[in-house]
Amino acid sequence: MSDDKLLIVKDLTTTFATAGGDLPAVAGVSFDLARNETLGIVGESGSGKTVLSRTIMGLQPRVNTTVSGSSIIDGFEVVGASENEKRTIWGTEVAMVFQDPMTSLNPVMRIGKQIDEALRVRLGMNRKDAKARAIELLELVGIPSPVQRYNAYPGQLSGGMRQRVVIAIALACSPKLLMADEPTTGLDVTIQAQILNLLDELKGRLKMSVILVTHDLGVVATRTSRIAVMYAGRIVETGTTRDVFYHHRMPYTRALLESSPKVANKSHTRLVTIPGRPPNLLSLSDGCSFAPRCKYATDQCHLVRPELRPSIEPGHTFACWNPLPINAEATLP
Amino acid sequence: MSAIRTPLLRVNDLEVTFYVHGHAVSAVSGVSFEIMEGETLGLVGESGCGKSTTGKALMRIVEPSKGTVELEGVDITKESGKALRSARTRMQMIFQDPISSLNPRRRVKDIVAEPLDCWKSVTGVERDTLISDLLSKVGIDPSVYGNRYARQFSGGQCQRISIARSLAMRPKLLICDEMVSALDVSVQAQILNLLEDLKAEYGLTLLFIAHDLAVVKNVSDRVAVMYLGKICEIGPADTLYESPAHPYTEFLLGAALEADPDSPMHSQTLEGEPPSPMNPPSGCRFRTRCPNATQKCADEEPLPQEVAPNHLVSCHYPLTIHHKSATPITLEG
Amino acid sequence: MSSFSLEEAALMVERPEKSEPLGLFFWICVFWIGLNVFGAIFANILPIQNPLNENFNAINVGPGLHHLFGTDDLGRDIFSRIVYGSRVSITVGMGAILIGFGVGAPLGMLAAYRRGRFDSYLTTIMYVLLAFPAIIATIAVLSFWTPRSLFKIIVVIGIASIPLVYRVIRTATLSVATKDYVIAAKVQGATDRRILMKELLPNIAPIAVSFFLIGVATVITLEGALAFLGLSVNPPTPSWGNMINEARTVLTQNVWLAFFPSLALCLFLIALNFIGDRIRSHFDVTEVKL
Amino acid sequence: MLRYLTKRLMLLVGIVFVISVGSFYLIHLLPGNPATVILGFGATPEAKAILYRQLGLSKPIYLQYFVWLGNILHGNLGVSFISQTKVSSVVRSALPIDAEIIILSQIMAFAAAIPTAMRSARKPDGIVDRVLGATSFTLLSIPPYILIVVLVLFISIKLGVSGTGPSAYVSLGTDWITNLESLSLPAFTLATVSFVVYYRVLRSDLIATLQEEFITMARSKGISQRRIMWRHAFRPSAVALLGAASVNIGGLLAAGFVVQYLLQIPGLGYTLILAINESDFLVVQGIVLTVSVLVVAINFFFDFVINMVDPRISRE
Repeated sequence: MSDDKLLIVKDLTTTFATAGGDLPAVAGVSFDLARNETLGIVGESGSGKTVLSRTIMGLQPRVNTTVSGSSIIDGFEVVGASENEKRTIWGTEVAMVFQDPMTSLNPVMRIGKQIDEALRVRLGMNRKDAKARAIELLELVGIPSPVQRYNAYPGQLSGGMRQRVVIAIALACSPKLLMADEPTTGLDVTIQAQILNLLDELKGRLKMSVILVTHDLGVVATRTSRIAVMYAGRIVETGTTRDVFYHHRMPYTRALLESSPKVANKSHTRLVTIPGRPPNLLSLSDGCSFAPRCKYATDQCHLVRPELRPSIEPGHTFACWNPLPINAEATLP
Repeated sequence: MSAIRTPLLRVNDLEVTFYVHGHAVSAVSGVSFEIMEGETLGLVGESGCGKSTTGKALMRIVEPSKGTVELEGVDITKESGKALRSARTRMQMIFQDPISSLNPRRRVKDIVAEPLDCWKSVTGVERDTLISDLLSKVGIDPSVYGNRYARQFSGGQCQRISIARSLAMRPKLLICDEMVSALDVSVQAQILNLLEDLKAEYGLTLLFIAHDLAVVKNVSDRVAVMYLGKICEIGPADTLYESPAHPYTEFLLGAALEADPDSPMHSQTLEGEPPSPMNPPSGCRFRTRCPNATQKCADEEPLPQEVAPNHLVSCHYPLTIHHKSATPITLEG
Repeated sequence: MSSFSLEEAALMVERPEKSEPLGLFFWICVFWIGLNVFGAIFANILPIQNPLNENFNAINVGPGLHHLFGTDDLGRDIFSRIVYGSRVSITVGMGAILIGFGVGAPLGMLAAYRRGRFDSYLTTIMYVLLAFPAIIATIAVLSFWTPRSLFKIIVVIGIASIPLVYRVIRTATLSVATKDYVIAAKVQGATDRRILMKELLPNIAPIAVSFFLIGVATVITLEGALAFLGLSVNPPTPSWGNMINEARTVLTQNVWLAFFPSLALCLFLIALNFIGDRIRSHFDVTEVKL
Repeated sequence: MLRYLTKRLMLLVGIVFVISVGSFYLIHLLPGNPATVILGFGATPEAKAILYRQLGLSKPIYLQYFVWLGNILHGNLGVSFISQTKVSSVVRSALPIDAEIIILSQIMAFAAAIPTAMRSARKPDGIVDRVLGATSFTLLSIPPYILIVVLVLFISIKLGVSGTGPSAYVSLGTDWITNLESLSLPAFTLATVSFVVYYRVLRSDLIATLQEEFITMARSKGISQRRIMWRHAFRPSAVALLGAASVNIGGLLAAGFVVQYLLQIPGLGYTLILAINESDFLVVQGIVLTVSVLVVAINFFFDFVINMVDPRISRE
């Protein structure tokens, strides 16, 4: 049964020690991911989605950070493993595509060398083979004239090209799980479409599981099979992409969908807003973190935190005391 | 919307040239448009297309190398000294990065009062009431937050303070340069609604510059699309989105991601990346990426032609007007 | 509203808060500098002995009640010589850096704010001056511009420090001048003068103050070196530098003679450097490397 | 890259021009007749006449400059009227000593600064970092002339290590071991001064670099900590280190002067001070010119190296 699960995350918690006190960036997150599945993690800034994706693979900052719970990637327990132990799965089992291709490439190293590195260190390839493989990878991610580009510095490439290089580096050692943390946020719409298509295509070709972390509901709508919605360090709703979009129960999910402007709207359409602002993670109440902004909130919501509970569809869970009614029709807010 | 419209702003053949290592780079090359009193014109395009530079050139934050900018019939490009400073107060600008638009070492009250203090147009008492009034209008309690420093506020609140500051001199025209692109969706919706309210209350005319097509559609009466320093299409928002006449606009709309799992996947994405403005293509600037390009596109620069009332396109082969099947969207309370 | 927003929390997740508290040692250093400056200004009024008074009955006396730090080989009181000696060090340090800031800081701010041709010409000139080894030039000029005086030393070092101050202030201003709030002020119709004073100055002040203090420390060190080379004020006027220089020949007979002025100099430098360093880290101005 | 270097080379020529004018003009800044300045007050009219001819002092000043420059370019720095020796040979015999001290000190400083800064940056505010920080801070505030006095007092006098004290200099050609001994204290002093600067600059730059996203990226590839430090963090930070070294060189020479003077090591510094005391103008001028040009050339060299290390610089 657990054999088809590539990733099992249980009660994962990441806390940062800050000047203002302990900051629970991720608080008790559990989910699992099947092989060849694409999961979308959606949340606004500060919801903990980036920290979660890094903690899953053990890549959280090393100072002032405490992690508890469990994250098992293909049988390897990441939580509690030493840096040396984690190094054995990084690149080969799990790899990451970072948000900002401007800062995630070493500016003083030729891009070819940055791809080579993993091949030579991790796979023990010799210089010549590694170079040949790196050029293949550049070709794979759609970089024109890869032989010349091999010797380019990151500064000589455009944002879209750099993100392709980052993807090439992540794929170098054929990982089973690819974490893509806001891979298209800084890119133009047309380039964004190119990169997302590339990721889709590579996923199918290389038989990977993908976790796509984003704040943009448009990114996850058509490219994931399941979605987890995060708020204040917790998953507040999770289910198949269709369930989350069409049959969501958590008011926050609804609010998120309602407040984003749509191309199909008539001009001067009034947007539905969420009052207030995201909570301060340093002083969270015992109740539901969304309660202060929720129009359905009751006393219970302010006092007791709701745990994830199942909705009627299989695998669809939500954390809310006063959920939205079950919606039989597939409609968007 | 009133029936009789007079142009508040008339931009004619605006050009902005930068010098990079002695090479002339034409960031804006011959842009002309008008904005009617009380209207919102959206200006969309990808990064580097010159939309922000256009906005800045209108206020002469960057110097136009050619062309005229007439605000209420007065050519601003010929003004200097005090007349220019005074002209700038009739237009105002809101910037992309809310945090860096406010001086971190000044108090909120002083930031909002800056234009009043520059011109010493009001007495001390008037100043205080005016500031309190403005801050309340944008949803910031002046008695609680007026004396705080700008660095203590979140992005959304900073943007509110920026708006309050920009309204202090009762400007006619507000230039919004990517003002919501750094914000989370929930905050973005609040700011956009606030902007619409204030626009009505203060009788503002807006130039709304953004890369997000959905956001632009929501606030604009008319939309202009820029590519590589030129406007390629301009027209009423609803018809332009419904039936784009320029191939670039169509690609742009196709690449925009709808937050809907059932939205059609656009198989045709725009390939390649925009050419460098240092060395733009001859003729039509989009021809290097355009599937319909012919020899004529390389030889002749297309001039704006009217394809529908008020709908101008600069293309030798404009797309025929057709009605795209809009995604069915149901709206709920 | 809490003063700690979620956006900031998100930032803290990536980069821990760097602003350090000033701390007790900072205030001890401030007190120490204050004490030294006070002594330098009021040396004549304070109840201390005449630094030039030679007492042949008490030559090379060790530290004691009568002579706190002992006496030198001419029987002069070391404590009072140190107090008077601080005058030279502090005057040269402050004077030279004031000249450097007086010229370099306004030019640096203006160049970074204006940019364009004014900036590129001025920066090229300053770059040329900066490449010119200022210390060698100082030694060369002072060695022949006789007779030496405090004034000449201050002027020469002061001029030599202009390009350094210019560069630091220009870099600091540049990082601020490109911020949107400066453009915003321009858009409000603020005059250039107002922008320089209200928007730029408060934001570069921590860097300027920090660099000022570290600059004073550097010049005081340099003055000491000049004294060793015999290029500073002429004896018998005491300065920390020439006291140490004179004492080193009798090091084997009387260590105190060199010890106390060295200690005074080092403690003063530590205090200056520490305050400068702490101001910089407190305001977290990492963009500019001093 | 080529454009950048050409530009820098042109600047270099400009700077050297300014230095030459400055050094040349030095004599005219001084009060009194140049001949008197050079020869001293007791000079005979005959000596003055020779000097006038040699320096072309009766010609207009810009022509004097070109005569002077022509001489310099032929390696002729003039003949000292005090010691009756060629200034160029004085410089030539003193210069290697400075070079040796500086090279020794820089080797020591880099060897100490790089590993310690890396160690500190790995755990900022850890115990090792705090100790190193406090130590470097204290050393920062101890001027080299106090340091050398303390070293001489303890090592040469109290411990009686021979060959390290004043006037102990032995040339490299005579015996390299005693030569190293005689230069050990000056080199150590200059090394300490440089170490403090290098350690602090490299540490803060490394800390900043280690927070960059590309370091996390490198971690995620599964490469070793050691490799991340050297390949990914050190190289970008080396730019700051080399920049500091470049700026440091002028101050280092000056500190070297004092140290040489105190230990009577016949390098450029000691020679310069003796010349100043004897009012031997031509020797002072020659040394100032040599040292200035040297500093500028070294700066240019560092620029070149920095440019090699960081491809971003020549692009902007």
